[in-house]
Amino acid sequence: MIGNFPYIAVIIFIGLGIYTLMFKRNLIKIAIGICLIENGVNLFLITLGFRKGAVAPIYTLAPSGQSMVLPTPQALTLTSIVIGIATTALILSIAMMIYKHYGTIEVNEVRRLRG
Amino acid sequence: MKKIIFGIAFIVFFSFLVISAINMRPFGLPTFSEMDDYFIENAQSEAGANNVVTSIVFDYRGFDTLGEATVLFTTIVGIVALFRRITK
Amino acid sequence: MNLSNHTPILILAVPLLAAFLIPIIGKINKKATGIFATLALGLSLVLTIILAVKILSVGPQIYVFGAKSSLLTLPSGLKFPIRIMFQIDAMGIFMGLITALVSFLGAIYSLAFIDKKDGSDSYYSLLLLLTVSMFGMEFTGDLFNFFVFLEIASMASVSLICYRGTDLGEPVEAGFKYMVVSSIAALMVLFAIGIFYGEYDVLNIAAIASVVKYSQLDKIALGILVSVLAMKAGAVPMHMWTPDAYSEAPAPITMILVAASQASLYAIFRVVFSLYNITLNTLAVGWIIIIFGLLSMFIGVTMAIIQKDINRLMAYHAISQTGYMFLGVGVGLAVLANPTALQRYGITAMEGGIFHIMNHAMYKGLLFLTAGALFFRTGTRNLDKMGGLAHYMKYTTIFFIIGAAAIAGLPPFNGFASKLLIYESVYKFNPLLSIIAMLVSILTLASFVKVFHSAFLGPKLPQFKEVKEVPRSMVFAMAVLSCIIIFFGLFPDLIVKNLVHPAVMSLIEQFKYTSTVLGGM
Amino acid sequence: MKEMSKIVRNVTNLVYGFIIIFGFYIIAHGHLTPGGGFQGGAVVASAFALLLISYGQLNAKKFLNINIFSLLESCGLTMFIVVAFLGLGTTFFYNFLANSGSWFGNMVIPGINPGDMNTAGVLPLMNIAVGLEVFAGLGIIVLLMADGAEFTKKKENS
Repeated sequence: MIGNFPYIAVIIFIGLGIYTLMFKRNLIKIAIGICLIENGVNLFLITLGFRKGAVAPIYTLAPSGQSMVLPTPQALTLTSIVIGIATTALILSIAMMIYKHYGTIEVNEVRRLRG
Repeated sequence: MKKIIFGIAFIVFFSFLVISAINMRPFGLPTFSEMDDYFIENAQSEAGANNVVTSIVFDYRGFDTLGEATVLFTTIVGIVALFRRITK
Repeated sequence: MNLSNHTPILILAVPLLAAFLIPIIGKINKKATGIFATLALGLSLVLTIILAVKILSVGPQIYVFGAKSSLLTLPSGLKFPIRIMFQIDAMGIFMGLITALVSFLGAIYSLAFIDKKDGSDSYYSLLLLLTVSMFGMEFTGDLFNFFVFLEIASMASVSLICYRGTDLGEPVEAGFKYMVVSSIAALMVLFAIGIFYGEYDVLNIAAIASVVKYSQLDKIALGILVSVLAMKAGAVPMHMWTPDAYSEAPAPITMILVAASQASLYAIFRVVFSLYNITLNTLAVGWIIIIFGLLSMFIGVTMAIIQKDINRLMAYHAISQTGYMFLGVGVGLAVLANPTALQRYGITAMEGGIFHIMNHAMYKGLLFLTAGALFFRTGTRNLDKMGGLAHYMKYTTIFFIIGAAAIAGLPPFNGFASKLLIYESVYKFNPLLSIIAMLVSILTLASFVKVFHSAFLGPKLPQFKEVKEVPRSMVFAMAVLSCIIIFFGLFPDLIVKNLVHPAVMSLIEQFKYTSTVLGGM
Repeated sequence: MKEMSKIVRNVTNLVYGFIIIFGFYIIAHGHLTPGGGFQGGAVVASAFALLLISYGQLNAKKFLNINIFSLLESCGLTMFIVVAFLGLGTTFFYNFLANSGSWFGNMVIPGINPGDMNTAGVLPLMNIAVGLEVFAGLGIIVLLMADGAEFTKKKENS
């Protein structure tokens, strides 16, 4: 169980994100919730790639005689981080646009989003 | 009423997550690593790069990177379209 | 350099390059962007047809990115692929044909529909990107690559839904809703990919399919994938984004969004059939999918009847029609482990469900385009304010009748062909399901009779005196769709035998899917 | 956004050049050391964000131009996809320059080595293309969102 502690951290991240999305009614808080889920998933991917006592998978002046951690999750996480930046930027711009039209970022005061 | 349904859905979902976290393989000890070992051994000779992560990002999984750059481009075009009356 | 080997990538790369170039072209001449995008999509359509002919005559095509040869899936004695690859079988190209046709017609329709002076370069760039992402989702053989294309699809569709949001509030709200839904969906897909990677250390769909064990973790991954992709496809318990998004987007985009949500539907079928196949408990999962379908059909149509807004009404019908596809394919999945039942009615049910995907894309696209045409000339979407439009817009009226008859399943049109396949095969599985499906069809007809009556019939109204027929490019797009609907309705056997049946078989025979990559293991 | 105090502006003047150079260093050495196009591009874009907040949005508009950024972004992406297309003799995304002896084509010594800039084939080219795209793209996002924030604030006051 204690060996799986990083996975527990991951699900706490994701759980907090889902909680925020379900129970908070503020556009910025919803954006924060999405960021939390995203960080949880990124942490999950990176955690999968770890190997005990290994170094980063780069050969330039690497310490000799040690194994290397798995490189694929790092590449995947890099991709998903950039995608996360894009998502956050778009969702915040949309929130700004909603603020421009309605003068509020509370979901309850915006007509269609209430449902 | 809605809050109760959401609460039940949340608890169910969270318990799924807990089950998956407990069943996951132990941290730091990958069971299978053939694909990654292949990358670590052959990245230098095939892609010619010292940085294995970069050789995966741009060579072995280069198409993903094209997609990722496209996501960024899509977002920017979307924001430009959304703010097109404001910035003028 | 033999270009014919590279058709799979050229289908994507040509519109992608065009999308990158459009901002530069837009700086020089704003009017040229629409023509440029249409040409790129036309080229892509031609290439898709060439590829389809090749696949249906030769067999599944593989394209490996960055390898020494485009067919080299397994480098130097490995048992699993390491590079990203496109793996296009009959089902993939079936969806690809829908995508190519729908987006090409959407671009043609947009030429007149979209105001050329106001940000049209962004619009066409996003349209091309949406098309590219749908192609990617349908062709890819790699799970992480699928996630990337899913994200491009959601970003592009959100931006397009918000396109009218500079002046109006509702499109932005719909966009926000869809954004939240699709971000959660994409991130959960990524979580499931992480589970697969942690268990098996491979990302290729065929490679995972050959080792998948249906353990506790695999069950959770299956649950996550099916539920979030059903959410993206607009199945009922998670359908709250669909009416808003479909009604607030510009009409040609709505047509393409229907195809985009069908790409998610395709992904569910791919996961269930190609990734797991008979390792999973087919009866239970099949019934879950059937229940998704029943709920979608029934709740969709009952919500549609009470709508006053023509676009929202059609959006609820889109949910309802998605139910038919779930029903047909779900019945096929439920009897997958039982060869005699599969031969007797399972394959027919799946043929009905898969054929309905194409038919739905065509007639629902046509209906959304006619609704867009009405909005383009009258400026309203409220059915109570319309009336007597048949006097002014003769072509649109004819196209609307064709689309409405097709969606209600009246005989000479394509909706009848696929619905008949579903009715007769599902009846053998469980008569009650078939009766519910017929009931929903009748309610659909009632709802469209109401629309026809209140929008087109009646005396000439004074406020619509200036209304005239829509521009030629819009008529052209609608006419092409109508011709396809009539053609499919008159010769359904031809299409089912040559296009749909290979697609169904490629889903059912998991062995063929894995062996094209892993080489007959 | 208003102009910030003179201390901030002077420190910005001092620092932003170094940040940009550091970003380009990360981009150029992507195939040897940790980093690459995305990371370096983000560093360069942070320099622009620094300029924007310290000089205020109106003054920053004089030297940060959205049109130029947008052009650079399209160029970067087009360069990326064109490099991918050039491999089409064998396959899309084929690394045709690696180990070829021409540009970036030196053979790399297997195992641990001090690193040679002239290796890795198309990877450095792609790093540069992506770096260009990312810094221009993030720059556009920052500038547009500053504009949008200004607009909403103006509406609030009126």
